[in-house]
Amino acid sequence: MPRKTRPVAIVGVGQTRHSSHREDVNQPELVHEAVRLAIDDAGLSLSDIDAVVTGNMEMFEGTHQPDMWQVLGNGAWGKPCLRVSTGGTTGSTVFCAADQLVASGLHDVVLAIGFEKQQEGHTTGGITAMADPLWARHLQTGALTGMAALEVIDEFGLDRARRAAMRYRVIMDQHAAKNPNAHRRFNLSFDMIDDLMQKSPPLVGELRLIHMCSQSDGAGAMIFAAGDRVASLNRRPPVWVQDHVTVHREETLALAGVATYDAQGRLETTTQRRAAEILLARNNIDKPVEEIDVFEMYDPSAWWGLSWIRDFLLLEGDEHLQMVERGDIGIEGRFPINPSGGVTATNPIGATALLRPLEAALQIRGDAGTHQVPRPIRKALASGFGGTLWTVLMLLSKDQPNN
Amino acid sequence: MPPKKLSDELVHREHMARFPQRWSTGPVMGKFLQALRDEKRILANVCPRCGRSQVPPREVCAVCRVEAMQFEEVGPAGTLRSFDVVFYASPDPVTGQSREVPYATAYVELDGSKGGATFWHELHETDMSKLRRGLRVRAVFEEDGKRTGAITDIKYFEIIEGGT
Amino acid sequence: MPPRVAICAVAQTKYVRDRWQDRVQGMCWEVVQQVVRATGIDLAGDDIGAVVSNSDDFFDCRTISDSAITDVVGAHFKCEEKVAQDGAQAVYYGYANVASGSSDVVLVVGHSKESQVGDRNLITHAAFDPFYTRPVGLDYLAAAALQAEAFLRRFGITDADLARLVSQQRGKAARNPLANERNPLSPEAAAVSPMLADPLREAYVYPSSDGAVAMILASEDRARQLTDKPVWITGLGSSIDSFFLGDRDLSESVSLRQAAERAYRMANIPDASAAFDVCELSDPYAHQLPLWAWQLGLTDDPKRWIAGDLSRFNPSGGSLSGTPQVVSGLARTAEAVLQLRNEAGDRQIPSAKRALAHGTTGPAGQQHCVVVLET
Amino acid sequence: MATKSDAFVVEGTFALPYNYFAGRVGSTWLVALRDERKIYGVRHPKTGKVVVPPRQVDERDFTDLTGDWVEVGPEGRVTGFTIIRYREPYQPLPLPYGLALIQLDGADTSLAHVVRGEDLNRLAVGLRVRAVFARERKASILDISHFEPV
Repeated sequence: MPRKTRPVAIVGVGQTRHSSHREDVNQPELVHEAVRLAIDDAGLSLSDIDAVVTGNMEMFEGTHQPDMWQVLGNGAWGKPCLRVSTGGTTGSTVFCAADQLVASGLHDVVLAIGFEKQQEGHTTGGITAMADPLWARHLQTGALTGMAALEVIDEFGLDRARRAAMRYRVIMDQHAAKNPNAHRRFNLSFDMIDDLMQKSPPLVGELRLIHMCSQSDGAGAMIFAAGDRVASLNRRPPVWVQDHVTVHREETLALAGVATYDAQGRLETTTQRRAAEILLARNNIDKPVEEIDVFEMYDPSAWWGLSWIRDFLLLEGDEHLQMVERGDIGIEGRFPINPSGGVTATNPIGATALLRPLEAALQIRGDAGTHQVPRPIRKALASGFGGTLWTVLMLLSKDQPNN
Repeated sequence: MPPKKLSDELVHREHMARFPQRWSTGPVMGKFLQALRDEKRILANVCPRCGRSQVPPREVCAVCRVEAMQFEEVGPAGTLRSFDVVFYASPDPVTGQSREVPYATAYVELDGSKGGATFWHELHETDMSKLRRGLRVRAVFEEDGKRTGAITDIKYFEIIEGGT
Repeated sequence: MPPRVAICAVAQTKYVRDRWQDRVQGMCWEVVQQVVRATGIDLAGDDIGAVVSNSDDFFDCRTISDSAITDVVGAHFKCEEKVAQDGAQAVYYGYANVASGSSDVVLVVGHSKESQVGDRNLITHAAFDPFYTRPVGLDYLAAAALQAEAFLRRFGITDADLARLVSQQRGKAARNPLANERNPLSPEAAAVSPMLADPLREAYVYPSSDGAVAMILASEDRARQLTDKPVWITGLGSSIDSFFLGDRDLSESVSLRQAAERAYRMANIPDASAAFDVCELSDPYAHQLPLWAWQLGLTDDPKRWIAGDLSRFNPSGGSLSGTPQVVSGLARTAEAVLQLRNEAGDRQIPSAKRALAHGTTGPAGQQHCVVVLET
Repeated sequence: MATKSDAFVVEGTFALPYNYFAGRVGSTWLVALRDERKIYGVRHPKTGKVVVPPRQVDERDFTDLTGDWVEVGPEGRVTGFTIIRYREPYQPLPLPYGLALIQLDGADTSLAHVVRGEDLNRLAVGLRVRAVFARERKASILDISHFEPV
């Protein structure tokens, strides 16, 4: 079992409607919308918040130490306010930090915030700036890569790979259509797959525009409370933070698709698979597909989403492709993935990895509305992605874990 | 009269952020870049514990967490392990200006490197029908007198025709 | 009860104006190696539960600045999380990570190279909002000058008072081999150094600085295995004030008072004035040492305080002697730990048992973090 | 073997394009500077406090502040100041110039802005100053080109 000094529950969530353009608000005003919704959702007032954790990627908006300006809207005035930032994983790191601030006994009620206003900068240029200036900055194109596609194609053949990726994308879009907060909703259907494979503009290699995540303006907020405070805050059922695992890796992206070896000479794995191995073993989950009810995955592209099903669920061979081909990952399927529509639909980057556990919490509460999975949800998995192929994997539960 | 309602006109301001930079190479990257400039050689550093190569060389072996200060020459030829052909134009943070497309990048396992790590560089071929993993490629250096001790002292990698 | 958390080892690079011969990776690796050696932990094994890094994308001019250092902090296929504020906040979060039960051992590593951009005002200018405060030319230096004017005016502190203070602090830095600016400076010379923004002269502002800091935090059981001189984190407090300078009374700091009150409550300190054997405060601008000391409850009369015995305040020379803004609170914490371990060399305060370390982020000390440390 | 002597420094640039949005509240204020040459504050409905620059909510109690705009200034009183003597590319005036916190008549908080005048030595707390509007205005805070002593 994961160790924890005291249990922590999610008692409130809020998010903006996500959009390609929010010229009507500045950065603190955008954040404020999500914060206000989360506090209202928890049935709390601002004075009940003991501390704030916030995060974004400042090069997207070009604001140094943005937590300073954010005070105008984020509710942190007069409170401890921690800012963590780890690239795409930022929202998940915010989640982990808020959980630990509560579990440590330092604070009883912590507000966690992720936001991004992609419209204010250039998303791909901002990501490219992560590359080392001496040997990689001139080469990188943000998070756009066709390498994940190349992997799937080489393993399963061009036609099956392309169809599976597009099928994955259509399922995500069908989910997004059910989510009023989702940014991109195209009303795609399976009969459009052939057309999309031909006509969607290519970005990088086999990665086409339709496969790639959106660039959104949006914010998300979650409120974490100590277990012994939950009884007095029971406006909505609590969702328990059962566990989380963070796995980063070194700065080169060049390992993608290429075998390297660890110090013991073992074939190296992916951060997705490593995080899943640790988290699932620690929580005695042998068969994730059967024991976990829903998965909100940070899927930056349809190709990555497709591949990572195998890693996160510790599958082998083509089981992940079969899951997509059979429709298992649909909202009414055997193992729903991203009933919210996921990241290909909605991607305010500093919020994205927080929106995953936020949506998972809504599913456990039964509060996801039109994109609620139509069966009881007791355990939910959520993931964050960022940096040089980094992973944060989070496990949420309807039942209080006995750690 | 004070405004009774909020503005319908939404003000915006465009801005090019620009910061001068002084990037240190450090001894390890410095040695690598100088070897490109002065000798047209590609140096990897080698982990004293696991024997893995890293190219470009970095201060430590990420896996073994030990300093890796020994070097050996790798390349200039190698095997294409993965590649990207980029059609989407985006700003280069080195200039702020948009890049010209298409361009291609390659992950090359350089001859002589150990442990499977690949070297990332530009690839002089954007016709995807000509690209597949396993192709033999080689580094093409900038001519004498034009090399500055930068990664771009290798102009690009090109496919070795008839290579296997 | 949460587990007690100790700092088991600290390491700092020498702070310099231009560490041109190393990448940030080289600086980090230098300090990581030192704390690994001091504690005997296995960087490649499972000893370290999490790395809390501390750096800033703007100062590094690199999106995800921590992705540059994953390898040198030993985080390849491990947990690493970056605190993107002053380094004292990284101590705060490192404490939470251990006290929450998540990790037995946390490695904290901060780095910043202000020489990379050359002119750090270009960076701090970007912290101001694009419509109200950037166009009028604000940066952290200008904000500090507005604060200095308000504080000096309130207490009748003079340019000569500040010059004497700066000279005295420079004398302390001369005894600290890690300090950036160590050359002696007479009060007379300080008082004629060029005026940058009244009342702040060049000598009253910290020099551009490069450096890295590392420390090992551990739960009580592990701490006893890793060191025979654990330094316990007994108090933590943090708070943030308003953003617009005109919303604040710059002659004081409500957020520092709040942070201090929280830290003192946690550490059971009813009266701070005589509670600490040594205090390390983040004072990148000279007037901030008396201002912070006052708001921390270390004195109720900052003008008289300046003229008194300041030996236990910033014996390292403080941030004014040159620690990078981003890691300043981490550096102050490291110095306080060295004092409590009786390892501070020529700058040692005899038999120090309890120390205060402080960090600040933002324009004119908008945000503060206070750390209480005990043997 | 790499040694310190292998290290060198590469000069370069970091540059990225941005496009900032003032939002509806900020735009209201900026458009009034441009079109009316008037400075507004927003009044807190419970405390009556008038703040400048405007903002959507009170940061301490989340009360909406966008409903009651009141004209402030164009004169006011210096509540704090410095004289800028170091050069940066983003500064709005030639050196030296005053940077002041100015409590505009009718406002309860101060606005940071630049002060220009023949004699910067006159700059002091309590000095009465007045906003000077730019001839060419672009919905920017620099539509007030500067403040000058009354």
